[in-house]
Amino acid sequence: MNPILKMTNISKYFGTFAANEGVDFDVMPGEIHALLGENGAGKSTLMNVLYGLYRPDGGEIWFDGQTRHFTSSRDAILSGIGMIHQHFMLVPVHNVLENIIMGMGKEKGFLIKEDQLEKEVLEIAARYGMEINPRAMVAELSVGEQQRVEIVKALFRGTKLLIMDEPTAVLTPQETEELFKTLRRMSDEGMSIILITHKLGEVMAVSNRVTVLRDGKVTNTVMTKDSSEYELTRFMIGRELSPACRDGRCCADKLVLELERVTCEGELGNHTLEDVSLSVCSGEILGIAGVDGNGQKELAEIIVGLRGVKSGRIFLSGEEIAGKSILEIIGKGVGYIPEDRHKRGLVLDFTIGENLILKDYSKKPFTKGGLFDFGQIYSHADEMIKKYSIKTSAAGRDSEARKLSGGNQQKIVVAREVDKGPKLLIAVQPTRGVDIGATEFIHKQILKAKENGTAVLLISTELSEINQLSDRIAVIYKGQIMGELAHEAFDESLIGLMMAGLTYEQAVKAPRGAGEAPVEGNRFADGHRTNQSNTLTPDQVSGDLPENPKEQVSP
Amino acid sequence: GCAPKAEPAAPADPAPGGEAPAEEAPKIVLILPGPINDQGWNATAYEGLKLVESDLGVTMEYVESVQQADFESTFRDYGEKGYDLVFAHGTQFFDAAKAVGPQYPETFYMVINSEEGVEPNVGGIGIREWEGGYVAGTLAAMNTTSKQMGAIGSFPFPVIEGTLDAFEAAAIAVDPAIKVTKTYVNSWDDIQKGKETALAMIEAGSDLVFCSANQVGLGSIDAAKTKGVKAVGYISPQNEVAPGTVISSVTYNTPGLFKFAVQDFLDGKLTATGKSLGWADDVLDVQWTDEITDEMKAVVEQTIQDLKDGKVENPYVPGD
Amino acid sequence: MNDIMNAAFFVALLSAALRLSVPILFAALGGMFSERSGVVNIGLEGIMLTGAFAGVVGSYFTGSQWLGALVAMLSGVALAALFALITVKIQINQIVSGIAINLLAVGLTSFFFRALFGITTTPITVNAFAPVSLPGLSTLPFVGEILFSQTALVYIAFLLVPVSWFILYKTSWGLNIRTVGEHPTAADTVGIPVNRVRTLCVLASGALAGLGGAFLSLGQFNMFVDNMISGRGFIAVAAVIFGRWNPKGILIASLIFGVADALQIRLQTAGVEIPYQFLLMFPYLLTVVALTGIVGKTVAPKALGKAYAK
Amino acid sequence: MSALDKRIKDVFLKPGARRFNAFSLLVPIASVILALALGSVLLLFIGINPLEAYWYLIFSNFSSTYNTAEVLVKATPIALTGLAFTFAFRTGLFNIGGEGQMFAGAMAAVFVGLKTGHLPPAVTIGLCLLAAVAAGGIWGLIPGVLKGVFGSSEIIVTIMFNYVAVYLLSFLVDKPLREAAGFYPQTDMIGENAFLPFLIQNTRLHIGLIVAIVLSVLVYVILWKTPLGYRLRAVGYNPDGAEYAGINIRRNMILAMVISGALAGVAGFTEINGIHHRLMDNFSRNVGFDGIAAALLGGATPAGVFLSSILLGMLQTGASAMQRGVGVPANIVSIIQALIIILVLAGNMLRPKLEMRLKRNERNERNERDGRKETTSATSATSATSATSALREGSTHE
Ligand SMILES: Nc1ncnc2c1ncn2[C@@H]1O[C@H](COP(=O)(O)OP(=O)(O)OP(=O)(O)O)[C@@H](O)[C@H]1O
Ligand SMILES: Nc1ncnc2c1ncn2[C@@H]1O[C@H](COP(=O)(O)OP(=O)(O)OP(=O)(O)O)[C@@H](O)[C@H]1O
Ligand SMILES: [Mg+2]
Ligand SMILES: [Mg+2]
Repeated sequence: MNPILKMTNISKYFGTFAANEGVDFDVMPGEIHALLGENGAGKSTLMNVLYGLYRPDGGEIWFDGQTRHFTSSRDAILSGIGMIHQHFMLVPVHNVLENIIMGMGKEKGFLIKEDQLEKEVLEIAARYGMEINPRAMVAELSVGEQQRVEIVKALFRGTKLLIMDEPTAVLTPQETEELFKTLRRMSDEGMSIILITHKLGEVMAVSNRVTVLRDGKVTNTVMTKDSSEYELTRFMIGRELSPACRDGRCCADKLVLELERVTCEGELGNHTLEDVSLSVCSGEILGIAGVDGNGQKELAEIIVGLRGVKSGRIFLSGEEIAGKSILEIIGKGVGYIPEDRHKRGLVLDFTIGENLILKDYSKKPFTKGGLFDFGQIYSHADEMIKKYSIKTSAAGRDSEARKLSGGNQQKIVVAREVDKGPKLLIAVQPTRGVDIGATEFIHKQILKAKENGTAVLLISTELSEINQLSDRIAVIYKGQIMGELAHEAFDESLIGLMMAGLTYEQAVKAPRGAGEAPVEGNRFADGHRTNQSNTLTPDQVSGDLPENPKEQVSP
Repeated sequence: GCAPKAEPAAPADPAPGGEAPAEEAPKIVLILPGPINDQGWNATAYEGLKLVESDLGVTMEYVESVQQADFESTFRDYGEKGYDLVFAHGTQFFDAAKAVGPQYPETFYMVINSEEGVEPNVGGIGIREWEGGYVAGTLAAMNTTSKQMGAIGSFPFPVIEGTLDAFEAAAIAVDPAIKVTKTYVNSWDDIQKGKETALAMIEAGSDLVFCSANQVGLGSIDAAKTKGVKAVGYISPQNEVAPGTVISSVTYNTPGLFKFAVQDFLDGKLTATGKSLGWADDVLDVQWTDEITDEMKAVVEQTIQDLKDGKVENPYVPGD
Repeated sequence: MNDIMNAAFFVALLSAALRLSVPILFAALGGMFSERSGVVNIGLEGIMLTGAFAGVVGSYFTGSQWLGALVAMLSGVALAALFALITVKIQINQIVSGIAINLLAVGLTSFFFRALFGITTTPITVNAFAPVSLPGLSTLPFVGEILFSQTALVYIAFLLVPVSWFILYKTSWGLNIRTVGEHPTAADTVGIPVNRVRTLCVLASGALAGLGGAFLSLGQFNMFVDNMISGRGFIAVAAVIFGRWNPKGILIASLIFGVADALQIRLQTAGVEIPYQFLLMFPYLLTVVALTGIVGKTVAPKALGKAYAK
Repeated sequence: MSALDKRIKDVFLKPGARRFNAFSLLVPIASVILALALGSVLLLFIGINPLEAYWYLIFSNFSSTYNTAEVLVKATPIALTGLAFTFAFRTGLFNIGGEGQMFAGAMAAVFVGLKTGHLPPAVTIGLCLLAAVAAGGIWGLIPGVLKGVFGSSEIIVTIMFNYVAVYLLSFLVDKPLREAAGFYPQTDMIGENAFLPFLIQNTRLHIGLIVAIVLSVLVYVILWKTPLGYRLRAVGYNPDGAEYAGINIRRNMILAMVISGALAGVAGFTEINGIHHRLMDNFSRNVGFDGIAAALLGGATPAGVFLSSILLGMLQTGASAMQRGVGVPANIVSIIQALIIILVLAGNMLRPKLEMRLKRNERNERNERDGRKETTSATSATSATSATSALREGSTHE
């Protein structure tokens, strides 16, 4: 069989920096080809070249029978290449249909024939087993739904090769599995897919072949079935990983954080957190597992003071902190690695040095007599860059955070929040979109903080991350804590059921197959009214659940 | 055609400072607050410049669109360069002239329309605009049937207010039943506002409009034309703008003002006082059309004669 | 005062408001296309001035007001092309570019007026648009006089409202424009030529603002005078915002501003003692109020004012 | 690669940093020359010798102390409104309202000057300055509050507030503050004690210039050397990030607008107390917009703003001299000014592209020469460093 895509000797420079250099890459029809590499290895750049967004400084692209010189994405689209970007390219104020048909005036006519187009869109979605509502506003869709819109958008353009840049970074495990099902279906129909991801498990699960990029160059291309996570890691980072792992010892000591029946209201007056009680001791990591959007962000934000509580009390080392200002809470030694580093954690236009003092800029030693002491600021920055191996551009501490790769941006946040040895560290999705090397590094920092006596609240949708680091695990669902278990009792399918809305007591009694529940969980994540019974059959699990299961169980 | 007039070339009292040969042409400049092609105030000054050139054989320079903040520095510049006579086209220049004048005693600063002067070298010369308004009012009063007329001014400045007041007083002198609506459009050039204002007046019953506000007047004439009523042209000859609508124009002979002043300068008769000229000095004129009967003409001519003879009192009371 | 508050007064008032709103409406519709694609066009004032001037020149040399209007549009397009070049292609700050364009327009119109016609004390008059009474409709009580005995340009202006709406919301061009203004990167990834769409929208704004200027010089008058736009271009910018970037809203905004202006004139001729300055502030204050979202959420195109560079 | 070589390269490639090299001067100068060349087409069209005209435009500014002082007189308010724009710009806000804020400052200064002009100079001048600062601040506060509370675009609100200020000023000089004589729409003169002292005899150059210089330095220090500036910039760049760090977004956004407005208000003060000594209807028009041009021409740095205000001041006084000297019509002057603004800014925008092209050519040449050896070795060097850093990573944290 001939490849559908052949890229040979591709080079792309930014200034004098080689983001891609001499890259050879090909894809077979019907193949799911994974593209691996550390942050900044040049994966997105290569794909942008293929998609006509960047013009290569050298090399050739051969696609679907002929040599191509794409000068714009339009050229790429017209010849059958589709791309789903890491950050979705959807217009929030347009409806789904408009987002799908935009830019297709030439093909679909000057006048927008809504009804007919809607029918076409629904047909395509149905063919690949996706559900979408063409009239919904994109702003109102969940991330998973938005991704479906992106896929339909690509399919609608007659895509033969679909590029997906880190499609799973923002998806829940359930949504991920749904996506993979769709991808397999597409590949069965003969479509080719290029998949960029940092998660080796996904690569092993779904791809046929893997290409690994490093520093802008291809290190290896292998058949997935002939390789292993271990080998791919070596190709990627040139060494073995020593995954950070809690040493099994819990040095839990004094109570640091305590939430007492905290309830919190969203913009619409709904309860985003309800009656949450939990506690974390110094030297302990409490992992909060849960499907994204179940109140994790709110939980973190009420503790650090970014959001007010409606009722309930929050204690830090015995002192009530609910209602205190963010500044006061920071002052009490609370570190916070936020979910979205671009939005919250960094000021992208500030330099690394400036970002590193984001929470201490007005304190000694950085400020003296109302003026900055730049000597101190610089030496602090240099120290952190060294200590946390932050890879900067030539400008060093003076390079803007915007210009760093995602993993290195995250390292700035981690350095800032962890280095001071906070009393409490709240880490939300600390490794989202971060490569495996950096992930390992960040995990180690979190564990080190714990060993130094920090109480850590780790909030993540990645069960593997929770499992790897936590001493105790609590599961959150619709703003409620469904139950808590010790690390020793970690059981992925049990937690999966709890993530889907069962209390611990219900979940242990529910029959389950390993690894299956979290996947299916998505379907009942919405929750349905149910009959009241303590033992749930599989049918009931997938279809009917108590709306508020917690109340069903007498304590 | 300036060749025949040779005599003004040798002024009786040469420019102060003796050393300059008497034959040398005087250096005169005209400073304008706006563009020379504004079809109004500044354009008439430009015509004055040309009149002085053709009738007196004296060339004048000009600068246009000089901003308020630059008045002083402009005066100073010409003082430094040893100009003999500096015209400033508008009373707004007076303060600057007062400040700069004493420093350049060899230059005479003549502020158009200023009613005062400062010894020894700041003078004023102007048209008694109210006299123009008065004649326009007489003319207008004989051409209204609805006994209601509209008078539009640019800004409520004393000069403009005086003009409109005189227009009203003259009209009432002709027929006490006449009512005049007075409005200020607060612009010299918003022609659409002039039109809409006049339309509003006409719709409220006026059948003749009069406007003293440069280009804005064109708007009011257009309104009169649209509505089929009459207008009196003002400041510049406007009969041709809308024949049949403009029944006659009362015009300023601003150019004459400059000729008058330059002649005084050549004769060495310039004084540091404010001087105002009227019908008696030939700086106001009427441009007739066929719409005006001989009887009407006679009445107007009589009014002009009364003004010349000083028989009419300026009706304007400042500050009311 | 009571005697003026009658039906005739209102007919006259509304008819004046209509006339006063037309130049704003033209320019604001143009501004809407430009802003919807992401380009703030503060240069509308200067483009209108150019249109007013070019319209008169066109009519003067061809003897036809229609060709005059065409020349006005073309000149608006020409100035807008310069604006597009510096804002879309070279990507100079849009606000400053607009200010420069206005400065340029004042100079150029005045320069060429003098070069063509010399310095005059009486205006150069040309053929202009005359009111067209729509048969049947113009005799209707009230509305007949207000709505159906206007010049052709007035009808065109109001016809442009539904036409613009249709283009914006029912055609692929419109979808492209809206996409480019909201999320240029997304537009780029689906192959919409972002900067070409923006350039075309700016050119359209030039054509419409030029026509708005011609409405003043040829629709309301038959001559050009310096600075005859007198700030209406800026009011148009305000109308785009107050009208929330959509044709219907802009129609309403233009009419409100027209009524405010007409009312101000009439109150003054009626001798009502409100300082006129406060009435003149009205459209601007109204726009500020609109921006607070107190009277409904105003959402500007997301990418408004931001140049798009790959 | 030698160490020096590397240093030069670092400086040259430093992203985002404003490099000072041949281009930094060459491009603006070329832009001005191009603007003048375009203008000369018009000049030739009406039969004026461009060289003679431009001689006036440039050299008249230095022909006398008075003229040179005039340049600074013009530059002073432009520098202040330019600083106002810069301050807001650096905090992520686009304050187009310098004009209105300056008017507000002028209104307050004249009011206070009228009432307190009889007091000792230090007192009355101080009060005028204070009033102008307060009024300008308030004129910036309102858009700031609207931005902070409702998220209204400060660009549009400040533009609208320019008009409101113009009409308010027009009302003030028309009615309540009209001169006693009742003649013109202007106020009376403020008391002589409130006049700003002159710096040079027989010129109009007043101590407002010193005020502007001091404020330039202050703005620089506040923005880049103090925690306050840090807060303001953080809010400007990323409000969410700032909030996360405990910085109050609203308060700082509003503060930035107030300070910006106050700076523009000072321009009103220097114009009233230093130059006009009274308020009139078309008072110092366009100074606010010139300030924006100065700020952008000067790369939104205080020193740059100051220099470009002097350039704009020269342009303005030179333009009048050009008109007086060779009779260049005023309309050509505005055309040339517009062209200079457009071309200098365009030059600035195109500069990186020019440099990039130059660099690319350099690299291509080098590659051809060295048969791509250099780039290859460079990249292997990078991978070597990443390998060592990986090792370090491993050893430190194991
Ligand atoms: N527009 C640009 N200008 C300059 N450098 C860039 C640009 N885009 C990317 N780079 C640099 O090129 C390198 C490769 O970036 P790229 O986005 O391709 O990495 P990636 O492999 O997709 O990383 P990630 O895993 O974080 O998504 C990075 O070092 C990045 O900083
Ligand atoms: N102008 C630029 N100069 C240098 N690097 C740039 C520039 N623009 C983008 N980059 C870098 O290019 C890379 C590609 O960006 P991308 O959107 O893929 O984010 P990312 O690095 O994958 O981060 P994340 O996963 O957090 O979104 C990033 O590393 C980004 O920092
Ligand atoms: Mg990437
Ligand atoms: Mg990434």
